[in-house]
Order: sequence, then C-alpha cells, then structure tokens
Amino acid sequence: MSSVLQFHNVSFSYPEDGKNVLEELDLTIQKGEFVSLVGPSGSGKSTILRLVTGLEKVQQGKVMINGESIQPRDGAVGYMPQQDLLLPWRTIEENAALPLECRGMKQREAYAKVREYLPIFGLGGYERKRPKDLSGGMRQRVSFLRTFLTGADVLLLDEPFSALDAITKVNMQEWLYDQWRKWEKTIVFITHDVEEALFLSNRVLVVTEQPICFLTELTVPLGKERTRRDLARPELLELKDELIGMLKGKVPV
Amino acid sequence: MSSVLQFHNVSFSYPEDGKNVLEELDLTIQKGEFVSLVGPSGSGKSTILRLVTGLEKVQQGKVMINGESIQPRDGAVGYMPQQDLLLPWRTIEENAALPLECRGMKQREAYAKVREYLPIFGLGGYERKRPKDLSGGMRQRVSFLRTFLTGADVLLLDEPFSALDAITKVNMQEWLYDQWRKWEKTIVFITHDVEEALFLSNRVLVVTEQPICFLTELTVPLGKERTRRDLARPELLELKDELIGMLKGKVPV
Amino acid sequence: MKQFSYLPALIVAIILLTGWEVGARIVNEMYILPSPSAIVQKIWDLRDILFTVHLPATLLVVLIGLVISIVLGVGLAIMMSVSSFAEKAFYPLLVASQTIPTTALAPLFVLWFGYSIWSKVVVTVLITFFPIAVNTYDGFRSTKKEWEELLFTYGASKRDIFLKLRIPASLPYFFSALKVAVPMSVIGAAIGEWLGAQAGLGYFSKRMMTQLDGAGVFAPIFLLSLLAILFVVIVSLLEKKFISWRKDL
Amino acid sequence: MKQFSYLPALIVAIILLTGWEVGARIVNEMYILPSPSAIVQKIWDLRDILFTVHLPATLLVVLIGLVISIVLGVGLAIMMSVSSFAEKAFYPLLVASQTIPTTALAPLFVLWFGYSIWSKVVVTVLITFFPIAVNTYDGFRSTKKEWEELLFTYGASKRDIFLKLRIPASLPYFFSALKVAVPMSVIGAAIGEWLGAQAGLGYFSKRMMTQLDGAGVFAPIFLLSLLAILFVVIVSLLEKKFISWRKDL
Amino acid sequence: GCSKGTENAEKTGKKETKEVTLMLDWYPNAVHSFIYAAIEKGYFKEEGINVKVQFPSNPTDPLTLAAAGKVTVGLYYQPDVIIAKANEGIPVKSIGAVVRSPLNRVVSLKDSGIASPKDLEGKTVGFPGTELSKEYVKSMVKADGGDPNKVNIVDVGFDLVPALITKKTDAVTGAYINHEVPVLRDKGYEPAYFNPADYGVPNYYELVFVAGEKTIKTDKATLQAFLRGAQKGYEFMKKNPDEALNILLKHEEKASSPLIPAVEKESMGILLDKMEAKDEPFLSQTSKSWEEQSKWLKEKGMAQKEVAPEELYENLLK
Ligand SMILES: Nc1ncnc2c1ncn2[C@@H]1O[C@H](COP(=O)(O)OP(=O)(O)OP(=O)(O)O)[C@@H](O)[C@H]1O
Ligand SMILES: Nc1ncnc2c1ncn2[C@@H]1O[C@H](COP(=O)(O)OP(=O)(O)OP(=O)(O)O)[C@@H](O)[C@H]1O
Ligand SMILES: [Mg+2]
Ligand SMILES: [Mg+2]
Repeated sequence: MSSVLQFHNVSFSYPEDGKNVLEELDLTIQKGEFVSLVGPSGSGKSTILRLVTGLEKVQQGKVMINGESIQPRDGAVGYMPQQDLLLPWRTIEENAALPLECRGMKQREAYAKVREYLPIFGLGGYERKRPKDLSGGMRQRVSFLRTFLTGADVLLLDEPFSALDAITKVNMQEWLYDQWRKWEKTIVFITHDVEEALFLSNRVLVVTEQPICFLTELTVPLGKERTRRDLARPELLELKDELIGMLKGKVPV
Repeated sequence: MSSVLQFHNVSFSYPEDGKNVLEELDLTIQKGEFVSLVGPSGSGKSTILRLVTGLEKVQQGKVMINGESIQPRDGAVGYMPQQDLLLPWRTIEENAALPLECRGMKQREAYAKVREYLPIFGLGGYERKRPKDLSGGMRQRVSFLRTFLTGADVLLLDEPFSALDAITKVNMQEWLYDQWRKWEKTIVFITHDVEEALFLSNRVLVVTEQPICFLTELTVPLGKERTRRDLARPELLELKDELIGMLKGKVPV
Repeated sequence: MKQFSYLPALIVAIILLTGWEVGARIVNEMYILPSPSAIVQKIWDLRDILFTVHLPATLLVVLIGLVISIVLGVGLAIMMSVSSFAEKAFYPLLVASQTIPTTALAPLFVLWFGYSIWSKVVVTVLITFFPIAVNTYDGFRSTKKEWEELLFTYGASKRDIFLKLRIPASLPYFFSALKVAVPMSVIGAAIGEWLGAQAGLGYFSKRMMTQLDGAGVFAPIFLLSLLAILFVVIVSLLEKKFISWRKDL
Repeated sequence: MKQFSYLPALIVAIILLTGWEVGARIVNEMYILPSPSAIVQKIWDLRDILFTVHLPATLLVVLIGLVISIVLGVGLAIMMSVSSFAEKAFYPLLVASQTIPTTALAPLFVLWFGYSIWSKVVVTVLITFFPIAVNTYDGFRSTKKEWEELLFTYGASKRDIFLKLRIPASLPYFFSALKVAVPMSVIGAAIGEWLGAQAGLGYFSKRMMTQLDGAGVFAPIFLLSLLAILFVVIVSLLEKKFISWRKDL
Repeated sequence: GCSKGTENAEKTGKKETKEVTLMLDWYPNAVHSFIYAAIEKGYFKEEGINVKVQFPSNPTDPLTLAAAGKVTVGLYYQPDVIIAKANEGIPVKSIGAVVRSPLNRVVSLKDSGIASPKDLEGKTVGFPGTELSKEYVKSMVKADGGDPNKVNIVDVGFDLVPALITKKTDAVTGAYINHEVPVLRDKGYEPAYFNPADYGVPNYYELVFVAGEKTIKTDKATLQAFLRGAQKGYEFMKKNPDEALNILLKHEEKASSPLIPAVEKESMGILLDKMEAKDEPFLSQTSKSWEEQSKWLKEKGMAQKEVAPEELYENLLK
C-alpha cells in the first residue's frame, strides 16, 4: 500500500476570523483505504476536505496527492458535498455528465459514458428524469455517480447520508460499501453517525482537540467481508462507546 | 394504569387521494406510557398523530382521550412537530407563551409562568433572545417547553430530534427521558431511529402493513432506570435486529 | 442584500455628473440640456417658492395617496386572505389591472375631479395600490401551514391566527411593497400634477418647460427624487425597527 | 402561484362592467364617462386606422424598447455579476435611479429626439430597464455558492460556471422580470406617445380627448391593455417552455 | 403620420426633393387649409421640397423643436417668440406672419354671467400652458379695473373646451374666435367672449412661421422654397376657399378626426380677412410690429428686456 493523500505540517485559518482551524497537522491516507472523519460540529472536518479539493489554500505546510502538491481545480479528487447539489434544470444524465463536460468532453460522448454507468448505479431508465422526480436515496446515488465520474482515485464525501431517513441511510451505506469494494477507490468520509463510521471504515479519525493538531486514530477490527451484524460484536460495542465518549466530552450542551 | 388514548375501529383516508391510510385500527395507550411509533416513510405515522390532535377528522370509528371523543381544537393534547416551528419574530418567552395566550391567558401572566419554567428546561437567561440566536438543541427545548405548557397530559412528538446532529441528539434524548420521568406525562413519539425508540420507550409500535390495520408491538425489556449502556445488552441487540428487519422489508429501494 | 461599499458608486456618480456638466457647457443650450450646476443654482434661486408652495403640495398628494393605497391595499389583502371567494374573485382582476395604462387615463380624472388634489391622488393610488395589495397578500399567504396547524392544536381562534401569525409574518412583505410603492407614488403625483394642477413640483416642472427654462424643468425633478429617497429611507428605518428578527437584516 | 378557478373573477368582472355600463347610461355624458358598449363600438368603427396605423406604431415602440432594455439590462447584469467593481459601482446607482421620475423628463427627450420613434423608445427603456437588470442580476447571484464550489472541484472554468450555472439559474428571474416589464413597456410607450408623437395608441387617445370623444379616448387604452395582456401571455408560454424544471410550475 | 400617404404616393419628382417638417400650432383646422392645399396641389413639390406636417403634443413644441432643429418650421405666436428670445435666449426667428391680428379670446359660457374681464375676479380661468396667455388675462383684468391676483388661473393644456363645458373652469383663455367659439356653439353651448385688443393689448401677429437660427443660416434656400409654396397655397385658398377647405376636411376625415364643416366654414370667413392687409401681403412682417410688441411686453414686465427686431424676424422673400 502506498500513501495517496498526505498532510505535512499543515496550518490553516479562515481569513475572516483568524484563529487556527488546523495547526501543524500531519496526516497520511493509504491507497484504497476507507477512512472516516468524525468530530464535533464546527471542529474543522469540512475544512480538511476543502483543503484537499483546493477550495481553500493552506497557509503553511503542504497537502499532497500521490506525492504532488495540490493544484487548485485540477480535478485530482472527487468531492461529494453533504447536499446532493443536483442542478434542478438538468436531467439525471446531464447532471451526472457535469464533471465530464467541465473537463472538456463533448456533450454527446459524455452522455454516452454516463449511460453506461447509470444501470450499474441502479439508475437505469432514469436518464431523462429531473432531480425533483427522484427520491432522496436516488438523488444521493446520482450525486455519487457524478463524483465517481470525475475519474479521481480519491473520493471525498462530506456527510453524504445525513439528510436521509434512517432506513434509506442503512441501504445507502450498504450500497456504498459495495461500490467501494468494487471500484477500489480511496474514500475519505465525514459523518456524525458513529455506527456509520464503524460499519464502513478501515480507520476512524476523531477530532478531539481544537485547533486540530492531530487526529485520534481508531482502527476498526473488521475485514472486507462485513455485515451490519458485526457491529454487535463486543469489541465493536466497546469501540463505539469509546468513540461516543470521546465525542460527548467535546460537545457544549 | 388506565387507558388515556384509544382508537376504536378507526378508518381514515385523505380526501385528495382516496386510498385508506388507516383501516379499522384499534389502539390503546395507557396513562404514563412512553410509546414510540416507527415505520417506513409515508406509512401513516404522522396521520395517526394528526387524528389525535383533531387536525384531521376520522371517517369511521372513534378516537378517544380519557374516554371522551376528540373535539377539534380543544387543546387536550400537546403536539410537537418535527421542525421546531418557533415564530422568528417572537422572543423565546413569547414563543413559549403561545399556547397560554391562545387559551386566553393575559400576556403578563403567561410570560410570568413561562419564566418559572425556563430555568427548569435549561433556558434560563434566554427569555429575550430570538430563535435565530439559539442552537438547534436549544430550539428543540423551547419547542418542547411550549408543548409542555399546553398543560396537556398527552404529548405527541413527531420526529422531534430528526434534524439534530448525532451528538446533540443523544443529549436531547437523555434530557427528554429525564423530563418524562419528572412530569409523568403520556408520550407518543414518532422516530425513524431505532436506537432512539428502544432507548426511550416502554413499547415500540411498528407499522408493518399498509394501510395500517394493526401495529406490531414490541415491549422494551428495560425499567425506568436505564442508561445508554443498556442498549448493548444481548436481548436489546436482538430486539433491534428484529426491528430493523421488519422495517427493511418494507422499504422500496 | 449584500452590504456594499459605496465608494465605487460615488466615483461613478461623480464621473457621470462631471460628464454631464462638461457636456452641457459644450452644447451650451440650457433649454435642451441644462448643466447640474445651473440646476442647483436654480433650486437655490427658487428655494422660496419651491419649498413653501410646490414641495408641500406634492408632499400632500403623496401622503394622502399612500395612506389611501395602504388602507385599500391592506384591506383587500386581508379580505382575500380571509375569504377564498374574494381571493378567487379579485386576485386575477388585480393582476390583469396592471396591464391598464392608468396614467393614460389621467386626463379623464382631471375631467372628473377637476384641478383639485383628488385627480392627482387618484393617479397616485392607482399606481401604488397594486404592489401594496399583492405583496401584503403574498405576505399573509407566506405563513407556513404547519404554523397554523400548530396554533390550531393550541386552541387558537381565527383571530389569534390572524393577529399572532399572519400579521407579523406579512410585515417584511409589506415593507418591501412600501419601498417599491414610495418612489412610484412620487412619480404618480408628478404625472398627476403635470396634467392639471395649480401647484406641486410636477406642475412647476411643466410650467418651466413652457417657459423653456431647462434648469427650471430639472430643479423640481431633482427635488422629487430627493423626496422619494427620503421616503425610502424612512421606510427602511421603520423596517429595521419592526422586523429586526429577520436573519438577513 | 396557486391555481385559481377563474369563474368568480369573471363574475366580478361582469358585475363591474355592467355597473359601468349602467352608470354611464345614467350619467349620459359620453365625453366624461363613455359606456363600455360605446367603447367597443368605437373600436369597431375605427378599426381601420387603429389596427393599421396606431397599433403597429405602438407595437414597434414596445418591441424596440423591450429589445434594447433586455440587451442593456442583461448586459449590465452580466457585467455586475462578473466584476465586483461594476457591481459596487452600478448597483446602488441603479436602485437610486428608481427614485427619478423619468416620465417627467420625457419632454426633454422630445427636444432631443423630436417626434421620432426614439423619444418614445427612450421612455420605454428607462421604465423597463431597471426591473430587467436588477432581477436578472439577482438571478445570477441566486446560484448557491456550493454549486459553484462543486463545479470548481470539477475543474470548471469561469465560462463553464457562467454557462452551466448562472444562466440557467437566472432564467426564472429573467422571466419574472419580463412579466413585470412588459406591461410597463406598454405604459411607457403610451406616455411617450402622449408627449410627442404622430401616431400610436397613446397619441390617438390624447387626440380624441381634445375632440371630447370619450369613447375614442378609451378605445386605444383598451387596445393598449390587450396588447400588454397578449405580451404577458406570450412571455408566460415561453416561461413554461424554458423552465419546466421548476417544482412549482 | 397623416401626411405620409400623400407624400409617399407622389414621390415621383426627378430632382432630389428636400424633406421639410412643419409643426402646426395645434391640430389641423381652417387656418391650415393653405398648407394642405399646397401639398395637395403640388406647390411644394414644384419648389423641390416635400412637406411633412406634424401636430404638437405640447403647446410649446413648435417653438422649441424648431429651435432645436427637430422640425424645420413651426407655427407659433408673435408675443411668445419675443418672450422666449428675451427671457431664455431661444435661438429662433420668425420668417413670416400667417395671421396678422389676434384670434385669441377669453371665452366663457353665457350662463356664467361673465360680461367683462373684471367679472373674472374669484373665478377659475384655464390657459393652455403658454405663460403669455396667462399674463394677458391678468393684464386685461387690470385694465378693466379688477384685481388680477384674485383670478385663479390653471393650466389645462390643449383641453380648453372640455375644461369649460365640464365646468372645471369658469372661463378659458387661448381659445380662438374662429375655432373654440364656433365649436361651442355647435355643441349647443352659448359662448360669451371678449377680445384682448379691447383691453389694452396692442395688435399682434397671432401666428407666425418660426425657424431655428441655425436652420436659417444653413438652409435658407429650403425655407424660401417653403415660403413660396405656402404663398401659392394661400393664393389658391383665397380664390377657392371651399375647395381648400374640402381638401382639409377630407384629410382630417381620413385621420378619424373629422372637423365640423359648418364650424370650419365660419372660421375660414373670419380668417381670410386677417391673413393679409393693405400694403402688407401674406407672410410679410414689419419691423414696427415687432418693435411695438417687444416694447409693450417689456413694459408689462413679461419680457425681461427689449429685443431688437432684427433678432426677432427675417423676411426671407424679398
Ligand atoms: N468560509 C468560512 N469562513 C470563515 N470561517 C469558517 C468558514 N467555514 C468554516 N468556518 C469556521 O471554521 C471552523 C471549522 O468549520 P468546518 O465547516 O470545517 O467544521 P465541520 O467540522 O465541518 O463542522 P460540521 O460538522 O458542522 O459540518 C468553524 O469554527 C467555522 O465557523
Ligand atoms: N395532506 C395530505 N393530503 C393527501 N395525502 C396526504 C396528506 N398527508 C399525507 N398524505 C399521504 O398519506 C400517507 C401517510 O402520510 P404520513 O405523513 O402520515 O406518513 P408518515 O408515516 O408520517 O411518513 P414520514 O415518515 O415520511 O413522515 C402518505 O401516502 C402521504 O402521501
Ligand atoms: Mg462540515
Ligand atoms: Mg411524518
């Protein structure tokens, strides 16, 4: 395994308020890993992803992908935000084709490519529908397909399932896990849901300090073949309690 | 224990689409119970609460509170909707005083009464703030206080915590459980979160059929003194799996 | 609304004014294009008659017109929000009425009401009534259904819902309407005066026109604009005071 | 917008018209208050000159005015959305300009442009330019920041963001603006014609006024309203076609 | 647009025809017959010009638009030309007198009982927006021994007759003996009127052709051609008043603004007397007339200064 994503001694603050969000943070993520990032609201999780996408610029240190410094807007990572952010005036295939079009692919080609993947993502037959005609789960899938079609090996998912109802969420988690295994991408996943983090990831990184100087790391003792039942194992229940404990200590009531 | 809330042979359909949501449903809830209602989206859970509040009228059968038929708008139950629905132009105390004002109490008296309760609900010192200045958890507490101040013995809570982040949610659940024990109200609680249902309730009612002719009932094998740790007990894990199983069967992907 | 720094706007405004001044001096025909400085000079020269006779006359028309528009507009909005028949009956007519060029009817109002203040008030009311009625009505409708239902479960009467819900919720809409209606009312008054009046800034402007006094034409127009700005500022202050609960203010 | 049944509106409209007809017959002074039937009769009598001379003249003013307004308005909106300096420089001026009673300036336009079509086009443009520019600009700004950021991460250029995001997102705003601007453009053309023209419905109405022909005054006004309604309907149809993706349509 | 049809249909001249726009003082009536006759009979065409007639939307437009060069020639009132020149320095000159004595009357309805200007005290008088007509009323009231400040004077634009018969005003000034007065009679009202000349207002040219100074400088030949054409039209009208009138009536019929033949006929009778005088042919102007007017207006305080006649008029046809 080689490291795909690295933070070297990164410090960052938003110019608007000045106080550091990250402080001399080091972080390494390996190729093919599924890493979850959990932590209190406002602790800087999204900021970490924004630095990787190049939407924010580091003030000190370096963020590297495959050993190279991040260039803004080079499309080296696929970013999937919390809301689905589908464009309401575009059909499903047009939405999914956005990253292809932005990379300069012709519309016709782009749509053809999208149509190849639609059935694989359980969206066959929906190419001409508009987002308003889809359920929340389906929209999330379109959004994921769109992220996938950036072609990037590193996918950054910022609370993608937080807006879904519990049952749909469970289904989407299982679906995402399958996708990850199938495509062998590296995924960094932000969530507030402890169970979700444990069920999906190889490693869970917990924000326990502010500003973030380091991330507490928990390795999930489960292999690739896992089911929801595994979460009931004693070692996982212990891990879960530990996690909740860490988080609760940090939350102002 | 005496029965507070009863459905006798209730059928109901929305005039707009005609097909039955409830069909000859019988249901009894005892005084002082904490009952959760879980089920797929669109299965009719909210409809059940709306029938109790009198916002919708039964087409057949009877809904009774304390042995009497429901009269619309008699304020016999306290209804707390999913969003906090605080009025943005009213301060916290003015918001909480709404049900008192609607019952004809003078503003001055109403505010005085509200101020008695604010500290008990952890809102001391916030009486003059506006909703926009409060965190999500605090707004939910104002909303709950408002529901409480209706003076009703039966509280109907429709997914009150679904919009909160996971950690705030956990805190609010513990807080609600304490309130329930303190005030000895009867609570009917809708949720999509299986853990939440198990942690809070005496009984969980599951929607397994559409239209709803009956509700599958699960009794939670925990006493009044419970902690979150108890959820890790094997019998509860089993109950949880059973519940998830019931629900997953019903969800179209 | 974003917060702007006003410096660039000021610069552009100054450039435009300078351009105008220079242009006017080059053309050098005051009756075709008076220079800004000549206009200001004119206002100063005529300050007496402008501020003691014509400004008050226009102000009166604007105020009476606005009060009538508010009373009628809000009244109709309340009617439409209370009765669904009234809504169905009047809303489409209200919208359709916007296509009637009311100002073109103004000469008839002169025939009906003479050169009294009322012919001008009617023009003002016709112009400002629509935005006030429609916006206030939209405000009444803007209350979420969930809010109403919640109040119902508290045993609220229709009156409670109106007083505690609809009126506060419609205030922001009402104020936006007012901010649109106020400059329109000034324009309406000016048009009205222009068609038949014995005093007022619009009348004065027209009279200067017949005297071919270019600066004299612009001087009252300048005051009309100031009047409109003043009114908008007043409305904005009231708005700030009354709807401070809005997130975006 | 709710879906209304138009029956109640129709009933009220018929009641109003009947009231007018009866009132006019009682007053029985056609030059002060012509009856609706007399107006319709007049339109029929004058159909030739109205439809072959005056309606086309007004139509031309409205169309040219609208096209110029759209070009300038959308252009300015694009400029303001692209350059933050332009935004800061022009937006406040644009808003402030609304307080200028432009119609009162119309006589000057007559001096500048004579009785040609341009004096009327200028009035039309001045009236309609503002809603189009401001609304379109608000439309450009309405794109969520998150959308833009997402496209940035896809490597989108500024041009991509403009074409794929801002323009589609601003379409609904643009159409609303157009629906407001269209009746205003008709009113503007009428006012313009009224102040100096040789043909056009506004001119014709004014001319009939001096002839004490009340029905003749109303006949072109009626046509002006019809013209506005027709335009609004056309815009609505275009809107339906272009922004069918909106949830509420 | 009324002249459009004729003008396009007859565009057959071999040489380049020059466009001339003429703005009337009001909507067409008998006084304009000679112009329509000249167009119809091709007199202008003979002179190599093509005349387009416009009607003013505002009473002052014929003067201002001529000054601004937006029309070639305008029909206006002698005293107003002097005042515009004296007070605002408007660059126009008169190039020919059309009606040589006042047509203007103060008109009221007989039943309102206004017998002389003095009776206007406490009454409302409408005026068509030109400052001068207002001053005339005041001066007449004063000459008649009344207090001009007690007269309420309102601007009614062109709507003189409507203002009067809807009783919005008790009297109007700026009404013409040859138009409003017969129109009122025709509508069944009994008009009462008095003449400014009877109350100290010296004789003046009711209507003159005006042109911008720039036009006079750069386009003299065109203006001369126009005046020659107008003269021929006038000769025709003098000889065939009925036919000239018919040309006008037919023209207005087409524009859906039918004139009342009886009214216009009566008007024509009054007019022909006033368009030329002994020793003073049609269009001629005398220095004396301009000087006198200018002096009188200065005396009455209506003009800020006296203006030399050379700056006020020019006889282009020698
Ligand atoms: N654009 C911005 N400008 C200024 N400060 C910002 C900005 N975005 C975020 N912040 C601040 O930076 C800190 C970290 O924000 P961030 O969004 O990374 O938190 P988060 O962990 O993603 O929180 P959440 O779980 O609520 O999404 C917060 O204190 C926030 O207020
Ligand atoms: N006002 C209404 N008019 C017509 N149909 C309605 C209305 N409200 C709900 N329904 C329909 O009634 C059924 C039950 O709706 P209900 O809101 O009770 O479901 P729910 O179980 O509360 O769902 P959720 O978990 O999504 O809140 C659904 O099929 C819904 O479409
Ligand atoms: Mg975040
Ligand atoms: Mg529900």
